[in-house]
Amino acid sequence: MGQRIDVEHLDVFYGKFMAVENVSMTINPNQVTAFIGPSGCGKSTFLRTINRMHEMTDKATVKGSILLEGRNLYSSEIDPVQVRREVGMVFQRPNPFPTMSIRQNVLAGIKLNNKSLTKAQADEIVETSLKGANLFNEVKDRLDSAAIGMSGGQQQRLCIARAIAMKPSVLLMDEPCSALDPISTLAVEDLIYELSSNYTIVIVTHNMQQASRVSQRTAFFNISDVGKPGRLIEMDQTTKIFSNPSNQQTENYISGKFG
Amino acid sequence: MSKISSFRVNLLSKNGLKSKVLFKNIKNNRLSKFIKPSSRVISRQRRQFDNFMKVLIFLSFIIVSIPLVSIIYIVVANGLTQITPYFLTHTMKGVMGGFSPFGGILHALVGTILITLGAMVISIPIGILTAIYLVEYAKGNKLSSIVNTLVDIMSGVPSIVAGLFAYSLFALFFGPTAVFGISGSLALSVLMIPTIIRSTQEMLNLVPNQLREASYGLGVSKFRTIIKVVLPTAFSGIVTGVLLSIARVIGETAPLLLTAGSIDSLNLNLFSGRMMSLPVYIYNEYSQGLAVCTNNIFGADCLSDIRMQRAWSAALVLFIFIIILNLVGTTIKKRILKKRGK
Amino acid sequence: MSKIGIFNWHRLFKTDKFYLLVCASSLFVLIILFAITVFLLFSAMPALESSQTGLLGISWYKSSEANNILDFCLPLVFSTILSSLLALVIALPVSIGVALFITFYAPPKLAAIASWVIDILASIPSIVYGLWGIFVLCPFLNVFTGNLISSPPRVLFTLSIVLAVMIIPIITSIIRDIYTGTPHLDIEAAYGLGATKWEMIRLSVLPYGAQGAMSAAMLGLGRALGETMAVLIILSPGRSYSFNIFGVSSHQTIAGNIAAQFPEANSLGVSLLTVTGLVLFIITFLVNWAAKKIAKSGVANV
Amino acid sequence: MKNSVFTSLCFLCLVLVLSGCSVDNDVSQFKLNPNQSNIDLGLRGQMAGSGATSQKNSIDAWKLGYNAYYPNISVAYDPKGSGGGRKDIISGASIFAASDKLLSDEEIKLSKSVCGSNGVIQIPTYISKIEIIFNLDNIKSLSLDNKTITAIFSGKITNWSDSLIKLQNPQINLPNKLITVVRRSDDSGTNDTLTSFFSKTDESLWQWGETSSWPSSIASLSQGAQGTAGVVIVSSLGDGTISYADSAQVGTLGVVAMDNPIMQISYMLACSHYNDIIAGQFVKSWLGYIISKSGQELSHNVSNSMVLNDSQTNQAKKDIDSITIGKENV
Repeated sequence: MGQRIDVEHLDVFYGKFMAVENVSMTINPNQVTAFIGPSGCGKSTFLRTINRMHEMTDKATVKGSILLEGRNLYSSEIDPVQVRREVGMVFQRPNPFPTMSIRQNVLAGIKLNNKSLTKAQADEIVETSLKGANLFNEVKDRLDSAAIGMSGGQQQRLCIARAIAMKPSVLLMDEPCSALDPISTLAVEDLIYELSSNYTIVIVTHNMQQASRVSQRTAFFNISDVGKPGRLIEMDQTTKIFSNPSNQQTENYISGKFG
Repeated sequence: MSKISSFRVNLLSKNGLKSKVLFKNIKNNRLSKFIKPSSRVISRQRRQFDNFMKVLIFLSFIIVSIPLVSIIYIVVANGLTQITPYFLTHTMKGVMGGFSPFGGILHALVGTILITLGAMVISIPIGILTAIYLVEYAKGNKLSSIVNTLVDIMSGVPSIVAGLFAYSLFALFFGPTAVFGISGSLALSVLMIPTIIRSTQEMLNLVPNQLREASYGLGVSKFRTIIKVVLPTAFSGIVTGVLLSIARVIGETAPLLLTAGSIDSLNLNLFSGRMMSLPVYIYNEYSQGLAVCTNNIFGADCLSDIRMQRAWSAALVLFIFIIILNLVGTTIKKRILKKRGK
Repeated sequence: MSKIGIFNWHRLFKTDKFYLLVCASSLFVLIILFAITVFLLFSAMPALESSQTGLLGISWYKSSEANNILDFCLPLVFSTILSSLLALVIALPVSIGVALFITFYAPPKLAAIASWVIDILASIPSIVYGLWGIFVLCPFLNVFTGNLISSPPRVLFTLSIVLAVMIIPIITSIIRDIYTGTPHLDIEAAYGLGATKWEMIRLSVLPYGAQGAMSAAMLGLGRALGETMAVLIILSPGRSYSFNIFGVSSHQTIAGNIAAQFPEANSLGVSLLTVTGLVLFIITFLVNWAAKKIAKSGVANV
Repeated sequence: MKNSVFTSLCFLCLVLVLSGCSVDNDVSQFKLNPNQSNIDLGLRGQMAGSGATSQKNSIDAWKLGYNAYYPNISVAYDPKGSGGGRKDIISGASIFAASDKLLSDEEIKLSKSVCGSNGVIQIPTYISKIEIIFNLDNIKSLSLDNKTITAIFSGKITNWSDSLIKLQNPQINLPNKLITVVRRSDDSGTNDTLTSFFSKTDESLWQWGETSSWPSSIASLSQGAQGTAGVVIVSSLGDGTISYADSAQVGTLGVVAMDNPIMQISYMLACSHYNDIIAGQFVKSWLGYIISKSGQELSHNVSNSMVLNDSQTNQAKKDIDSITIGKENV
């Protein structure tokens, strides 16, 4: 089941430079929350702090706290690796493991943490995850062929299947469809909509139509000037944000005056 | 206008020849009057100089091929005579002067393989782990820049100095006569470590970052990501790097001359007794000169320059050994680089 | 994330034992270089501390008529640097020529053959170069230099040719990779001005690759300084500061001298040879360090 | 593809090592122990020796001859040069050593610590003829007296068409060509023998006396080469070269006919006392075989060396018998 995320006064730093300043928000469970805003406004950076991915690759540091159902993800005794098992993530470009087959890819999360699985358990997880990602019928007869042989859309859905195989409570998606053609994008968007019933989903996107189609709540980030930190301007029901936002900056962005 | 723009598009093609062809057919149609007149007048003199440089550059390729052809010719021509199954499966123990049986290089072949394996056991773990540190953990921090500089400097350590180092190290503990295989392995590993680090680094950098993020995203620790995802993806590249560094080191003579010494019989123990290796065998046979065949009371056939023939044959075997390692290494490497679309 | 000194101590003592192993192995690289210096110094001590009369006990030191260790080492250093520089003077232009040939002039098939030639040349053991030098190159040169130089011409000139052939592959492969990286805009700009192929190369390719070529040359120099077997087999050894590269028995490199005297040397002799080995190590250390500095500064301003 | 290369390599080694039960060369055809008198004292093990390269060829032959009598002893010899041999016998690394030069007094003093109170015994085992060799187109022999040879090697005569040489070889048309002296650049006993021969012939021409490495003042006029083989190879490569080498190594080069041959004696060194019984018994039987008639004959057949005369043999026998073995009388 999805879980609630509460963010309190979160600042993100790359060394001394503050990339994101004082973000506080609540992300409701079993809902799709979209982050929109011009490029460079820190929405992806902020997304990556939710599952502490920023520590691994971007060498960023964080102040403030993020609570998952009341548990602070940044308290010292929480192991960041545990956080990433709870909070799954799907990336901009589909990244199945090239050396593994489709089946191995789905089970990768579990196998890499060398949990032992019987053949039956493994098949059951592969089937439910692939079905969950609407991919099972398309690949059920070539489960042992190489994953990189599939189309872009299929690969992205495989990544989603791989993520939900870990049974996370939250799914983060960093512009999942920007590298896909329109048909695959539609397929992924429908999948997101279905998944929202039992996962908390947070999606970062440039595509405002996608945000309005898929998400229930939307947060608009903006950057006041070059070199200044990104800030959360306004967060509300998606319908309200796209019809009459209360903040002028959101209004300008929605009507395409800049950004 | 479209004519000129297509001219510009063709120019982007990397191979210079195509653009020249296009340049010619523009000249003789109505657009040629737009080309600056001055460039056409002095072109004959500049074109001559251009052709002169072209000849010079083709010449440099010829200059480089001449020594190669002559080396391959002399090694193969002189080396083929003694390469027989007996030569490859027998040692030199019991060989007397120039009389047959003429002995073989088995003890040198096995010695080279054992010493190189010893060097691999020392240098592969250190090389790969250091490369992992430089690529995965320490991109850009102070220690990595120090280590990077030292690896470059270590790749410049002369083989004779590596030999002296290994000899003095073992002489300190086991006395001045400390000559055995493992000391040769240590000397060779000093030469191998830098090349393994560099090639592994190059291959690890080829692994796209998305793979690491994908694995982290699945809640996999950094250690397991490296062991289970990054290394398997870069595995064939790392094997190539190891093969090429073996090829570079297996032909070294100077360090083994000081550290592993020479012996006529088969020695399988790296830790005791001298151990013959192919390059030292070649130098040994070369430096023993002619054999006496004048008073041949034994009735066995006798060759006075048999030693030099054995030296050439051993050189040919070593050469083939290295060529195989090189070919296997470079073909895999080319396939990897092509797959990465480099 | 506290960071004390050059280590990330916080992560070190956290559960990440693999980080510990990986740091240890990279420290090992430091340790090996440190150990080389320490052990060479340690084994060179007896010779450094012994008196001149003590050293005279070594027969090849006595016959060198050197009046102290420095006087013994300097001619060796002089010949080592002279032979390597001469080899570089021969090798660099040919390497640049071949690199240009592979990247710009040769049709793809011929370029592949040229690269193959370079790879094979790089993998020939130095003992085979030595044998080729004495059995093929010397008689060949002897035909031209019959009575001008002592025959067979086992002089510094012949040695430098062999050293040049040995370091051409190293220099060529580095320069070839740099030239393939020349930005297309530069090439296009040169052609745009109506330049011939050579002018394009002079205008855009050579300046772009200048820094890299310098660093490749230094690496080639480092490799030539350390060459042993070719010197031992080809060169007729001698001691002098003569620049006459055709003079016989007037040069001997450090590496060649070590290999020649090591089997015969008693413990003080080995120690004296280690002193010269240490000098060679320091020279190659500086040359490679300079090569790294040039390469790094090159990358910085490109 | 790549692991197939690895597996084939390992498979090759395995097969070779297993199949090569007799990896060594079968030498029974040489019938070195004709009357099969096997006086094997139950000696077994590996005995390490080292030293002069000049004796290596004969030592290889002696090993086979010795093994015909004592099949279970394997003798390992490291031809690292006389200096190396002397160093090893003093430090105890070798049980026996070969050297072209006798130990200096200082070396004998040093050897007492390992070899017992009366140090090291030194017996002549390999007497070779040093030939003066030269390389001139289609001239195979020249006759030169000792004085002319000394003059050539000390750089006083520099051209083959010199009057002194012409005088002694009227019927040969000597070319007008520079003489290139080729000498041993490494530290060798042959240099000692030759330089003492020159200084005995004419003190004024060769004023540098007996030295093991060439005097540097005339070194730059000549070429140096590493070891006997190096000297022979260099001489045969150049034209107009003159050099000196063990008669075994002359090959196709021209030889100078001399009034009296230059003899070089090479010695075998052994401790005067061995604590290890097996080592002591081995050394006594090994040296005994080498100076025996069959040992010297074998060396002559293989390396053209001169057989020891009776006085040398008797003196050597006395020295060998003087070797004491065992712990009691140290």
